[in-house]
Amino acid sequence: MLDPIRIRNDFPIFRRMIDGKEIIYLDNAATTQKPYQVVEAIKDYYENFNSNVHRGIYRLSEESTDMYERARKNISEFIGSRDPRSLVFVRNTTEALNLVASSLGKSLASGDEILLTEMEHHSNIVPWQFLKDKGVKVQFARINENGTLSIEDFKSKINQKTKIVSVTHVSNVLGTINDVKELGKIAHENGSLYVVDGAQSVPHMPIDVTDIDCDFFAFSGHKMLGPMGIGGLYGKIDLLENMPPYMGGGDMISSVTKEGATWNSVPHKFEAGTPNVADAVGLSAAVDYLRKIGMDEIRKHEMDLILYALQEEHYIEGLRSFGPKSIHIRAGVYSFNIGDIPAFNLEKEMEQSGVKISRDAIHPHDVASLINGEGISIRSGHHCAMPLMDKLNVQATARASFYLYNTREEVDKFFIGLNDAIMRFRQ
Amino acid sequence: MLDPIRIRNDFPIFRRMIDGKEIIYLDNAATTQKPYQVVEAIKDYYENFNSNVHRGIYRLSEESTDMYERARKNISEFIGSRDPRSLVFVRNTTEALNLVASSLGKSLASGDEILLTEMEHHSNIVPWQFLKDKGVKVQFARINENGTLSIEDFKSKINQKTKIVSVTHVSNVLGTINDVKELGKIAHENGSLYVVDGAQSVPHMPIDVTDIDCDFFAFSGHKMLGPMGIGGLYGKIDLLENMPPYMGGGDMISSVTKEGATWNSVPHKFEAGTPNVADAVGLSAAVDYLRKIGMDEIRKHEMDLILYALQEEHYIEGLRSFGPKSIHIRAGVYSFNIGDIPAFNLEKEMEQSGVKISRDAIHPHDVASLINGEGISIRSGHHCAMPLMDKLNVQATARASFYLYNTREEVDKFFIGLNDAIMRFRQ
Amino acid sequence: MSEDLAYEVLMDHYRNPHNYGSVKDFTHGITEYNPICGDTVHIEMHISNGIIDEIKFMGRGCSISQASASILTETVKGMPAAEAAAITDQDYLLKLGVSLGPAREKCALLSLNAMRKSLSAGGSSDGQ
Amino acid sequence: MSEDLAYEVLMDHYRNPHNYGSVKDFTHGITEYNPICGDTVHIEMHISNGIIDEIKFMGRGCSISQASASILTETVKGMPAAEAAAITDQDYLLKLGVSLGPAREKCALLSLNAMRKSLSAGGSSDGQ
Ligand SMILES: Cc1ncc(COP(=O)(O)O)c(C=O)c1O
Ligand SMILES: Cc1ncc(COP(=O)(O)O)c(C=O)c1O
Repeated sequence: MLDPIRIRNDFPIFRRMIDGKEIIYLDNAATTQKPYQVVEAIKDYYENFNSNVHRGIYRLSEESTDMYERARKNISEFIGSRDPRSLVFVRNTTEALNLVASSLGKSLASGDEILLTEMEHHSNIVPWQFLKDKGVKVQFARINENGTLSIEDFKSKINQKTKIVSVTHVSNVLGTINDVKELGKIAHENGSLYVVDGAQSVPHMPIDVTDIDCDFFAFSGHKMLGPMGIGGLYGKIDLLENMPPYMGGGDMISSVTKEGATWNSVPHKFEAGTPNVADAVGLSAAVDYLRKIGMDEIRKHEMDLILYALQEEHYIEGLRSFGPKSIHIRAGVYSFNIGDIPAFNLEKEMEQSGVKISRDAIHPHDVASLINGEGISIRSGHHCAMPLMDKLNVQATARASFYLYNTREEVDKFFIGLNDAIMRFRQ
Repeated sequence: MLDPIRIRNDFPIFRRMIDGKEIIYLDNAATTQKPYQVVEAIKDYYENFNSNVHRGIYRLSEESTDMYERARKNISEFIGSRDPRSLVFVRNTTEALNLVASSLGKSLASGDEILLTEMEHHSNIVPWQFLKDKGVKVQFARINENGTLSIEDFKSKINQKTKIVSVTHVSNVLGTINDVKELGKIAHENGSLYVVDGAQSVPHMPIDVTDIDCDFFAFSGHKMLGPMGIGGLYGKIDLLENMPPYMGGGDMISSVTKEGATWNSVPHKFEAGTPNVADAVGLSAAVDYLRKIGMDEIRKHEMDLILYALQEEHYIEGLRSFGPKSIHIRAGVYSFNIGDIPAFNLEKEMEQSGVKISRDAIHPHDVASLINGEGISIRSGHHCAMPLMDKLNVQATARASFYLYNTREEVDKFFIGLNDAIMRFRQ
Repeated sequence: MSEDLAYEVLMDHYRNPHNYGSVKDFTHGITEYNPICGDTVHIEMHISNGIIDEIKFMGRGCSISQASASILTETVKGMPAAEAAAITDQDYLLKLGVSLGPAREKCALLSLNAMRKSLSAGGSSDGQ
Repeated sequence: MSEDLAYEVLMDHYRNPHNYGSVKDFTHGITEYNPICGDTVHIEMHISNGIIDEIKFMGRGCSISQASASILTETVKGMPAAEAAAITDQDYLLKLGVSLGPAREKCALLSLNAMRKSLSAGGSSDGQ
């Protein structure tokens, strides 16, 4: 069994006290804390190896190149890729998805369709909406009442015009784990390219992109104990090879003349300019750390925490939580509200002329703010999933999200803090 | 006077020995070493403040947001901007230039022209060439024999169709310092937008974008003592406000529906996804470091080093160096070759049927490789400036480039090493 | 006013907002929205001879954003528009009298910003 | 062969390249280029009955890249194409007998990669 107490010792930030209180960090879906091993790897890189890669034939540059490419191999293996060339280093999931949308988008035409779901993060919506200028249509598969994807609706919206299907593996609001292997089969049978947003899955469960058989897979280092500023885009080699580049500049070219340029081989074609070697090395250290703990263990631990939260929530009056109740299709993301506060709509408001919100409802910002007073960090807002907020008919939700260093005790404290917050607010 | 010996103490990497030899690092145009102050700032951020910005109302997130925005202010002031909102954080110069080219490019039409120079880095060529698909023409202002820009040619190539002028401030091969204020006047009188690639200038001399009056200015953190993975794009506010966004995703939107999205205010509109807060904080520490030493002092120091190099080079037989000889228009970049090795051209080769290269010529890779044996790091290759290589009629050059921690003694050792290398090669 | 009392005043405005609703024949109208959190306020004003003689708001959001809007309407009603437009962020935060973190300050300033924007945009009957 | 001696052999090939030039009526031709440094080799081969009976190269680049091309032509001339195609990077580096850093290894392998690519692409008279 994973021991969160021992794990916490590796995270210097938990030694910090805020207003005399320990930090209870429950915003892991936004970003995660870093073990000292990751920070040390970055420090070690800068203090002993720092130099530009690929182009130097002096020692530091050779070592740096070697570290960068070993990081690529290590991280690509971690997600189940058989070939390090399939991993393009990017800044984060957002850049990965923009790269795919922009590059694949070049060969789309008016009338082509892209199928997403109602539970996507803005990162997996806006880059595709950019293609609307070309006459490309963006469709959204519906979600069910219980927060799962409606497979029927998904199937009904996929058709010959659907050139690309892009789906989140895990919802950052609902915690829903989509059956990405099954969705991929449907997409591929339909002849569509298949993209998976793995921002919320890679950090929390074993991932095998070869088994999922997705064409592209995007993730962020900072959500998996790694540094900010680095992430990955996995792509099938033959696809990457045939795609036009994204950014232009150094390292991504084979030759440049005044007339035009030819491209370097994959993955370099997609990595323009000086890469972020230090943070790639840091992410590789994070992967080593996660592998040592074991992704199966991490998943089990988070199942336990979400199970516990779903039990304890009943003690909070007026609480409504979102997402599937079965922990087998549910990650450690816990969104909730205290009472209903629907989104603002001027017309409706004019008709009713008055505030029609229950006196017991507490806005999620007030929840997050009050609970912060107890040293507990949770998030509130639309979580970059406004279409989902619309669907849920809320303006915002509060959200606690767990990781390997969280404990049942913290979940207890969270609910106690929540209860106190409610009392204080209503007094 | 700046004291490079004291400065070196701040750089842990100089404590490292390679094969028993001290590191003489002369590849600063590629990337620079980091003082401990920068690495400590990153470490401190991760160990005490790490969290996602802008969206959290708990303490860590508020502190993080504050640190990120203070870094923006600090760095924007360093380059002479009067408004922090004018600074967009990007990964590096390459991303900055791609952002500008892509966003401005959306409003260009067939027949429009872009004016560059023959001394541009690939980062300031390829993103503009991407617009050729739209029928946009890319022009190159010629350089003179002495490595300066031909103002006549520049003026002759700018015309009513020239919508954008993009020029490097300092050449990463020739060391030429362009008169960017003057070029900007010409561009603006012509009604063109004016972009400056500051990758090689910000690190080495005082910069005032307001005085230069450029519309955009791009730079990389890693070339100015800062971390990899962070850089800046300065843009005039009113221009940034009217440009379409580059990447889509979280933080850059104002609202998202299934139908489309509206954009957040500047600079956030251009910063999609979780930003690289840690490295922004690191770059801010680098800026503090540089400011304390004084950019005027750094410039003077590098003038001294390049002056010295241009004196000492006469002792090396067969050496030919590139770039202007006047140190007033010359940065600390020293490109050279030992004998002439023209680029390979199959047709010419067939005609001549044989190797026609002087026996005394040494290929720059051999130079860099041999000199590496003395612990000296220099670069060889096309330096991501292939059109310039064509112009100089060389396949590659060797290049030593200086920074505040280099000394005259190192320049001596470099020339001694070079001499030894030549002897060994010819023996 | 002590911080505790100020907070109670705020919560009272949240629970019982003043001037909630619509201004018939308003001359200035605006809807402002915080993209980070979704808090919304809609403000309508009737200005004649440079005086804000009527102001009402509607909205949805956290207690701070909504209470602050209510207090704002109280504050500027009857005031010369120029004077209202000159209220600085700092003035207004001082007036509210509670110390908020930087994130919550944005909530508190949403309605002030909306009003300023509407005043500087000049009269308009487009309340959307 | 000692490393020093191997290095001398290499330098000798660089100064006096063997098989430099063009193969009349070549069946296989290719130009390979290292985008990182610009080193170039152009190889032409005449293959009949599966045997490389003629191979020549031209090129420009550092000593390692050009010497290695010269040595490669010596090595595979007269060899069955299949056997030549099967030479691994490691085999070839061992054969060269000098220890190079990873960056220089790329120089040393440029011609081998070019030859392999050309062989696997099948016969072609397009030498450009
Ligand atoms: C003049 C110039 N422009 C642009 C770049 C690209 O910088 P980066 O690789 O950090 O994007 C460089 C450095 O390589 C440069 O020297
Ligand atoms: C499901 C999902 N996709 C994409 C993202 C975007 O990640 P990033 O901000 O690291 O680009 C996130 C996190 O914010 C997410 O939860």
